[in-house]
Amino acid sequence: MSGPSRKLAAYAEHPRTPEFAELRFGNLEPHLIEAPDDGTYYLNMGPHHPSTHGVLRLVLRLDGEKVIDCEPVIGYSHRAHEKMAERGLYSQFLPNPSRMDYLGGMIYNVGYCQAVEQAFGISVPDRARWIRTMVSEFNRISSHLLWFGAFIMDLGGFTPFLLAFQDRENILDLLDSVTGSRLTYCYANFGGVTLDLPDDFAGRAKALIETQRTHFETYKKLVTDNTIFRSRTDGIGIITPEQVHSYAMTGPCARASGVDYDVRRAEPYSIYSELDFEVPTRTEGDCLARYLVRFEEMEQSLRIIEQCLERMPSGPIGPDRPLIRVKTKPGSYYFTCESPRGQLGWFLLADKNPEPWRLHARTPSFCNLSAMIEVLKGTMIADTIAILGSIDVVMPEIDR
Amino acid sequence: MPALIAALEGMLGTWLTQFLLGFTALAALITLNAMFMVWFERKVSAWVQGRLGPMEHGPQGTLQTLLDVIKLLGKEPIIPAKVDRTTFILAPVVAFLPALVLLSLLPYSEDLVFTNAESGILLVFAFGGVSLMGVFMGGWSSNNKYALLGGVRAVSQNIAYELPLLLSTMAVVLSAGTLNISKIVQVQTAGGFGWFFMYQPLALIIYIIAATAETNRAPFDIPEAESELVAGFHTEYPAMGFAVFFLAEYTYMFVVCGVGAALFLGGNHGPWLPGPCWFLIKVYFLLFLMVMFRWTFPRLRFDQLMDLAWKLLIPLSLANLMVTALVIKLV
Amino acid sequence: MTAEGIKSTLRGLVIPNSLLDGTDRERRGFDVEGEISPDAIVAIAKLFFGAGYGLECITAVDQEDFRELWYQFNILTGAPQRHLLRMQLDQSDQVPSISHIYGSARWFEREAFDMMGVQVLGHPNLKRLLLPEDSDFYPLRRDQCIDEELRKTRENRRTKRLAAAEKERAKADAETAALGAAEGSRAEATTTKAPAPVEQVTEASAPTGDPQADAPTQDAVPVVDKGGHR
Amino acid sequence: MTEDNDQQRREHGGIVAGFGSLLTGLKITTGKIFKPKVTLEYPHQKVEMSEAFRSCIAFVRFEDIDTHDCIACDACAIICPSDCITVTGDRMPDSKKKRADRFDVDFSTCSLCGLCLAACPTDTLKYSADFDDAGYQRGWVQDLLEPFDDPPIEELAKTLTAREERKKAERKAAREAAKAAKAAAKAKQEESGNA
Repeated sequence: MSGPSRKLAAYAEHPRTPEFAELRFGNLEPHLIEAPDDGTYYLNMGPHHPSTHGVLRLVLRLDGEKVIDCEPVIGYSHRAHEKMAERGLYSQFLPNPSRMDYLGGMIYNVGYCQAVEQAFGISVPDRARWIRTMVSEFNRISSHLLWFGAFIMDLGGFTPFLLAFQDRENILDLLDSVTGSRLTYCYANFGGVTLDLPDDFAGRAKALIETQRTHFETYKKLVTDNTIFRSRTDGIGIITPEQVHSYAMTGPCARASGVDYDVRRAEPYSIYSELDFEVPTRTEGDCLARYLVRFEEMEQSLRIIEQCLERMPSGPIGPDRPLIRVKTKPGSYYFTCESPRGQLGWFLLADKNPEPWRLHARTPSFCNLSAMIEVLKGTMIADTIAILGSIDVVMPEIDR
Repeated sequence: MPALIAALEGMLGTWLTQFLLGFTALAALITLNAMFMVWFERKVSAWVQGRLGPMEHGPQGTLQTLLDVIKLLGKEPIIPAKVDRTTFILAPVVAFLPALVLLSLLPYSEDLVFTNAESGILLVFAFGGVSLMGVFMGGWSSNNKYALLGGVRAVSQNIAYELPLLLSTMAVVLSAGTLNISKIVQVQTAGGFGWFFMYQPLALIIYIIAATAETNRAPFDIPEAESELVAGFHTEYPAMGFAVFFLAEYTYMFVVCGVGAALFLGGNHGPWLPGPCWFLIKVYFLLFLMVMFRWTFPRLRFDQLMDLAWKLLIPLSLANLMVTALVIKLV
Repeated sequence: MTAEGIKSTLRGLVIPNSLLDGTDRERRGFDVEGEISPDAIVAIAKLFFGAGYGLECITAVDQEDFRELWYQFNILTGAPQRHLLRMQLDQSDQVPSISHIYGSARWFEREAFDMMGVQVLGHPNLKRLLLPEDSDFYPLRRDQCIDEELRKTRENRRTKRLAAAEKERAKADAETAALGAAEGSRAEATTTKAPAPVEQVTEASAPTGDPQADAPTQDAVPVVDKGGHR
Repeated sequence: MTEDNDQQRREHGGIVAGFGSLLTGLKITTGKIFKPKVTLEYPHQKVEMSEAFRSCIAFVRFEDIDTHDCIACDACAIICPSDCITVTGDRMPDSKKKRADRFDVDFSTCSLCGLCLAACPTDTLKYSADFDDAGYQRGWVQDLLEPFDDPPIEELAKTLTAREERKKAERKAAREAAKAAKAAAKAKQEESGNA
């Protein structure tokens, strides 16, 4: 027997230990581990799969094409961010938040800074707060745009994906000229922001908003009105307000189910209380509702940016020297802000040491994904993909 | 060239020479068409999406496909451990071989028809059905759940869409009074009688939809839906197995568009240019439409696909057929 | 149920005299805080679930001598009412599950088990969530994964040398500032080097004039105080 | 909002409307074919990076003499969250100042957070603009001092001391000028006040 085939034979004869089933199915719910004998079968969707948005593994129990049971298996991109926070200064954690959620990196970065500032009473100049809000909203649009493209791609439409990417690229160019980075920002620091806006920023931003509005019109015609898209999303994956309540879902997923909650309005942080914007909500709770809510949210973000551009105050953008060591005050603090996917919470337990004693991030996708199990049962494989896409999970944010 | 052919005839006899020449021409057509289509599809998709597409090799990247073919040839043909070996290897061949027969049935011009069969249309559909076996064999033998799902989906989808496809062509056949494709083209070119799409617009629309579904093209690419089933029935096929499936897909696209062009768009009929040119222009126009469908629409769900066939297309095409029959009877 | 009603019911469930109106909500982010024992959590979860509150987050905290679970409940409609309930666990690290009440608790509790080794009783599937199924450690415990020696050396280096660098920096700054001032455009210099605006804002308010603001954490979080003596 | 939604849904109920929506989509995509393209052919054409762009860190050069001002204080190495900087240095002859003789950055772990820039007391670090830096292996370590062709340390120390003294003198002159200007302004003010 030649080399490779002997190896194969050895593989086939490999003794299966009693733990094999346990190992194979890992952290699954017990009822999923039992081998089905009723004609149903398991399908391991992921962790390497084109539409699991990173490394999510869905173990589906299928009857033909119907999903009977489902269990998400997560943790493939766990990097122990919370532990990292404990071993360094508050400022040394600055590069990490934007790596948790790489699509809403700016909002995570700004959110962490605001959490520390709120806790230890660091004041932020006006201009820095306006800049932070503006770049956060740009980041929200870019995140939603990528979601929009990926969602349509999950449904099989390829062109909107790349069109959305072009728009996103324009926004990234703009953010690049402000922050110096394109994806994982480390822009805000304690007490302000690191760089001021470039001179030509306002003009470029206004032009971008104009083109973005026309592009939204195109997307409406190309995607929103498309009858195939409608039939794939209308009435699919309905999340009830009760589920939202039970699973602490937040963000567009909750708002599409009629739960009118947005941190920016419920607990206005930074300058959001001075801004005029609407929180779009819908009552259907299906994929289409989530789609429409996000779409409207992008338009609202454009409105916020316009107001920021108009009312941008002048003045310093932060302390002359970046604050590297902050004066800590022992206590437990919670700061929450609205990430593109929902309520992002920073739970901070500080002692007098310069490192956080415990830093816990309450990430929105974590809760949103845990609600998936209930929604997926009884749908078809294609719907599974559509629902997963419409919930808009970012796996590194869940795994942390 | 004629001298060469004469010499060959002297050596091998007329039949064998004709067979060899036809075979070579069709094989060349298959390869060139596939290579052109791959390039064309990449280019069109790129243009639609604001990209440039392949640009590196040759003007506008025209040689890209050639290099891709060379790359595919150089790859190691892996056969996974637990597949059904014989079926696994046979599947792409079964999927591909009928394509040769199908191509020989198309009327490229009035006198350039490789096989002028009296029941041409029926033969097209009969051999088209064989290729489905290849797809199913590939899905079944791969020993992979995605592939199996893809294969199963392919079978039910093809059976569902065979019906509207046949019924819509039957309306044309009734109007023309013959099953011979060349004769249907001749009916359209005969003085004063326009192309059939003027009389049968509904049949043409149904034909295009059903043909897109029949060739497993988006938005009906359920058997290989890459966002659901990774790559569907050819998930496990590397290198040449994959290339042959690809070749088969593009050849079938050419065939269904060729039949469509012959039946509805007057085949080789057209001013100024020679017949084969007009035929190719019409075929590639239809192919362009199919490419545009792929890059515009999202995919249907499996049950919606079935609904579309059984609840909409089949009743519509039946109604169309009955109306056609009635009109022909009355006129 | 109104916020007041919840509070009065809650008063009977928490450890006596531990319920506080969140001091300094602007900074701390909590409206009501309290301490509870593990026995009370199911009743409390039922109370909050009935009142339309959501379980926002469960944070497991290791205080070295013992572990704690911090439950956060918040209402999503109307004005936010964030309740923080701290629960000290005994040496067995056992706590009853509330996953039959709140769906979100399923993963929160699994995470607490995964990261901190909290044994949640009655959880339908208490297995590793983020870590591989065969891992044998609880990474967020304080004695895990931190090389104490390395930490100390780092801290030493940090306190001494960063301070030195900062001092040097301040000196250089002062020099550049003097140079900038000298180079003429004094108006420009004042705009760039102006102190932070006077107007204090909610997100970063440090009401320095208010002596209450700096003190309350000590009263509100006795646990942390304990940590301070470590 | 709900009414509007219901209306939208009704509109898309019929077959004809659905077919129309598909045609609209086709029209848009076909139109896109003739629109200008946005991609660049990367290795042949290069993108201009913005001024703020952050690539891997590099040394700031003096304007007058071609060297840097790293005093090997180790602040960057301490603050670096990824521990990717190693600096060694020695005291220069006849000077209290230290001088870096090695500055290694492991770019494979650098997260471009900018804390080293913030910590540097002499403002010697900056971001470079080379966006297409790529390594072919893990642990891609680069010595930032490599591009500097520094003279022997004694000579360098002299140049640096001379530079320092020149700067000091400049600063002093500037301070005096400022004082004079201030006094003049004050005098002027008093004058105007008197007037």
